[in-house]
Amino acid sequence: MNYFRTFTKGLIKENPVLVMLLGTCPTLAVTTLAMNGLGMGAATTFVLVCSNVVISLLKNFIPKQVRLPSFIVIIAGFVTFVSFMLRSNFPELYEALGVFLSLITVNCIILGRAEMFASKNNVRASFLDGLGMGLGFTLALILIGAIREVLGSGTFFGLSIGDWFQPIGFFSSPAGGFFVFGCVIALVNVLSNYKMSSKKIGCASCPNASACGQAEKGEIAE
Amino acid sequence: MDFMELLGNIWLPAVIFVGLGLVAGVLLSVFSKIFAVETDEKVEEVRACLPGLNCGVCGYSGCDSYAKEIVHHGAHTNRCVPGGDKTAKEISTIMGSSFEDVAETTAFVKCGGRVPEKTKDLFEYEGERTCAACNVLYRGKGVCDFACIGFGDCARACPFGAISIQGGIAVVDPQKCTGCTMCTKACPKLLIEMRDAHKPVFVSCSNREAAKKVMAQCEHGCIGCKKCERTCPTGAITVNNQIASIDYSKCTGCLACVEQCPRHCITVPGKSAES
Amino acid sequence: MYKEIIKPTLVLIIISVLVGTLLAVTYNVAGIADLATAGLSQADLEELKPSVMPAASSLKNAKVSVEDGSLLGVYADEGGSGTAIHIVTKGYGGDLKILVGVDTNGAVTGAAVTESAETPNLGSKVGEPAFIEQFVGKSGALAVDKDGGEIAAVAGATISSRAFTDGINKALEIYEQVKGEL
Amino acid sequence: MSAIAVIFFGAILTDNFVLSKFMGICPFLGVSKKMNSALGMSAAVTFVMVMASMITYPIYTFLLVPNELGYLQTVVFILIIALFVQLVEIIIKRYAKPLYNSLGVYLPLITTNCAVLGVTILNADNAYTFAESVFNALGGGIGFALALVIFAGVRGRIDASDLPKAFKGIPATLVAASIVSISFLGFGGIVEKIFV
Repeated sequence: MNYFRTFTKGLIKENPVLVMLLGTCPTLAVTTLAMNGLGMGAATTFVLVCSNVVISLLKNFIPKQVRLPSFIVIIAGFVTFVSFMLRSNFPELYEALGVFLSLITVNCIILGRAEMFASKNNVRASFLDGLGMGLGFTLALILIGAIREVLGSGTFFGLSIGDWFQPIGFFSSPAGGFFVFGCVIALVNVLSNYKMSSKKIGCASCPNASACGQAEKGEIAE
Repeated sequence: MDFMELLGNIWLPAVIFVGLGLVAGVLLSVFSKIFAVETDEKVEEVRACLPGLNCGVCGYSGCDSYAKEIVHHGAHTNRCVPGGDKTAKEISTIMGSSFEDVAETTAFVKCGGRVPEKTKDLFEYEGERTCAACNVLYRGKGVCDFACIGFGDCARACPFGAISIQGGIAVVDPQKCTGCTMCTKACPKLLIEMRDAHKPVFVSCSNREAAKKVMAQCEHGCIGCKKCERTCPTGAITVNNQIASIDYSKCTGCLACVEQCPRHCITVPGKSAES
Repeated sequence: MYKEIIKPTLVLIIISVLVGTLLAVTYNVAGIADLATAGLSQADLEELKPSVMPAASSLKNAKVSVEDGSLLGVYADEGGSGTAIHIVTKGYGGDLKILVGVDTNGAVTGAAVTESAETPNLGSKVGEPAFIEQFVGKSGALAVDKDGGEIAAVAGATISSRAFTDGINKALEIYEQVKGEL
Repeated sequence: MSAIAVIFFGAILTDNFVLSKFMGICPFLGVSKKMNSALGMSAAVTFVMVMASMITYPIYTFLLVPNELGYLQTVVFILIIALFVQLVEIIIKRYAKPLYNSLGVYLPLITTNCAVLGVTILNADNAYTFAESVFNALGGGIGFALALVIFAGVRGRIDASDLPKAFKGIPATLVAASIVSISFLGFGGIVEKIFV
C-alpha cells in the first residue's frame, strides 16, 4: 500500500472537484470569497479525515443492512461537531457558510471516500486518503474562490486590489459560479492534455457505486 | 455546569437516538428480510452470462426476458449473437442442454465512397455533427444521395467500438463486431446490414441510380453491369434495380465476383477495394 | 433471526446513541447554547451603535414578551435615550436584517444593515448612510417615492429600497407594542 | 394563502434549488445526459423531498424545538432521509420491478443529494408551517425537474455541436448552466409582486 501515492493522488491526479466532479454543491455555493473557500475546505477536510478513520475502524462491525445509515450518522456527528467549533470561534465564517456547513454531510466526496476507500482499507491509508482528498478539495475551492472574489468584488482575501478595477457583479452571482467552474475545468483539461477528461462520470465516480446493485450497468447513470 | 445538570441535558438526546436507532434498525432489517426479492438462481446465472446489451437480436425484449425464456420456456440457447459461441456454451452447460452453434453475423457498410478519393461533397456542411441531422438536409452532403455521411452515429451506437470513420465513411472491423445490430438501427440512411461472419465478402455500395449518373457521382459506385452475376458459380450474387446484392445462404466465399467487378465495389473486409 | 435483525439494529442503536450523546455533551459543556440565542453580541452592538443610536451610552439585550416572526432582538439603551430593534425582512436576494434605533417618542434615530443578500453594489446600496439618513427623525408609516412616500429609493434597486422601508415600519410597529415593557 | 404561493413559485423559479441555491448539482451534472434518465431522477427526487419534509416537520417542531435540541437537526434529518430512501428502495424492488429498473438506480443517489437534506434544513431554519414546508419541497422538486429537463435538452445539443476541444463535455455544460441560471435570475422581482 504505497502511502505516499494514496496521499498525493487526491491532490492533482484524482482531485475530487476538478477531475472526479464530486462535491460540486459547496464548490459553487461558498466560493464567492476565497476565505469562505478556505473555511469550507478546512471544515470538510476535518470531517473527511475523522470519518474516514472512524469508518475504517468500524468497518467489520457494521452489518450490510445498516451500512449506509451508520456511515451517515457518523459523518453527520462530525459535521455537527465542526459547526459547534465554527460557531464559537469563527462566527462570521459560520454565518458565511450558512446552510452549506450542515450540507457537508451529504457532500459526495465524504460519503464517496467512506464507501469506496475507508470501508475497504486500513486506518492509516484511510487517514492519508482523507487528508489528500480534503486538501485537493480545499485547493480547488481556494482557486475558484480567489478567481470569483477578485473579479466579483475586487478584493483578494479581503484586501482590495485597488480602486482602478470596477468589480463585475456577475462573478459573485450563482451564474458566475457555474461559469468560473466550467472555465477552470476546461483549463484542467488543457493542462492535463485531455487525459483526465476521458474519465466517464458514470458509476465509477458515484459515491454509492459499491452499495448500489445497479453499479455495473454503467451507462444508466452516464 | 455541574454533573447532574449535564445529565439532565443529555438524557433526552440519548433517548431520542435510542428510539431513532431502534426504529431505523428494525425497519431496515425487517424490511430487507420480508421484502427480499425471491430471485430464481438459475435465471440470475443465465442472465450473468448474457452481455446485457438488450439489443433484441435474440428476438426477445432484452437479456432479462431472454434469460427467463431460456429457463422457464426452454428457448434456444444459441440466439444471442453478440454473445456468440462462448455465451451459448455457458448457457447450455447451465441448462444442461446440448450446445447449438450460433449463427454468427457481422455488420458491413454498403458504401465505399471515400471523400475526396472516390466521390465529393455537394456543399460545405456547418450544422450539427450527427448523421441524423445532416441527413435531413437534402439527404446528406454527398453528391450521391445514398452515400454514407460519416459523422459516426453508428460508431457512437456501437457498444464494442467496432466501427471507425475512415476517409469520411464508416468502416466495420470484423474482429470486434459481435453482430448485435445496434448500428443498423442508428444509421439514418440504413446503409448497414448483417452478413454471415464466415463469408468475408460484401457489396460496398447502395446506389440505385442509372449507370451514367453513378459514373458521374462516384468512382466506386455499382453501375449494375451484371458481370458479377454471370461469373458467380452458385448464383449467389444478383443485380436487382441497378444494385448487386449477395444471398449469403448460396455464397461459398469463392470471391470470383471480386475480380470480375470493373468498379471494384465488391469488397473483402480488411483489404482495400482495389486489391 | 439474530444475524439478520437483532445485530444490525443493535449496531445502529449503539452508533446513533454514541454520536448523539457525544454531541449533547459537547453542546452543553462548550456552552454553545447561550451563544446561539444571544443574537447580536456585545461587540456587534458597540460597533453598530454610532450609526444606529449615536446618543445612546450602551445597548443591553432586553427580554420582551412580544413574539413576532421577523423580530430578532430588542436592545434597550441604559441611558434611556431609546431602543434598538433588530428585525428581518424579505429583500430582493433573500433575508435582509436591519438594526433600527428608535428614540423615546417613536422617531427613527438611525439604522444599520446587519445581514443582506442583496445584489452587490446595487441592492446593497440601501446599507449606505446616504440612503439611511432619509429615515432619521421620521416616524409613522413611511413609503418609497414610487409608492407615494417621501423616501427616495436607490436608483435601480426599488425592491431592496421598498424592503428596507418595510423593515423600518415593522421596527416602529414593534416599538409601539414593546414600549410598555422597557 | 399568498405566502404559500410565493414560496411554491419561488422555489420553482427565483430561488431554484439547482440554479440559484446550488443544491443538488452532483446528480444534476451526472444524470442529465438523457431525457428519460433526467425525468426518472427528478420524479424520484421530488417524491423523496416531499416525503422527507412531511416526516421531518413533526419531529422538528414537536420533538426538537420544545426541548431546545435544534443542534441535532442535521443528524436526525439525514438519518431519517437515509432510512426512508432505503425503505423505498426495498419496497420498489419487491413490488415494482420495472419501476425499480428505471428508477431504482437513482434512489441511493438521492441520499447524497444536497437538495433533499437542504430542503428539510431550510424548512426548519425558516420556521415554515407544515403546509409551507410541503409546498417548498414540492416547488423545489419541480424546480429541480425543470432545471434537469431543460438541461437534458441543452446538453443533447451541446454534445453534438462543434466545440473547442478543451470545452467538450462538462465545461460546456457548466457554461450553459451559467446562462440558464442568468435567465432564472430574471424571475427575481416577479414572484413577490404577483401574489402579494
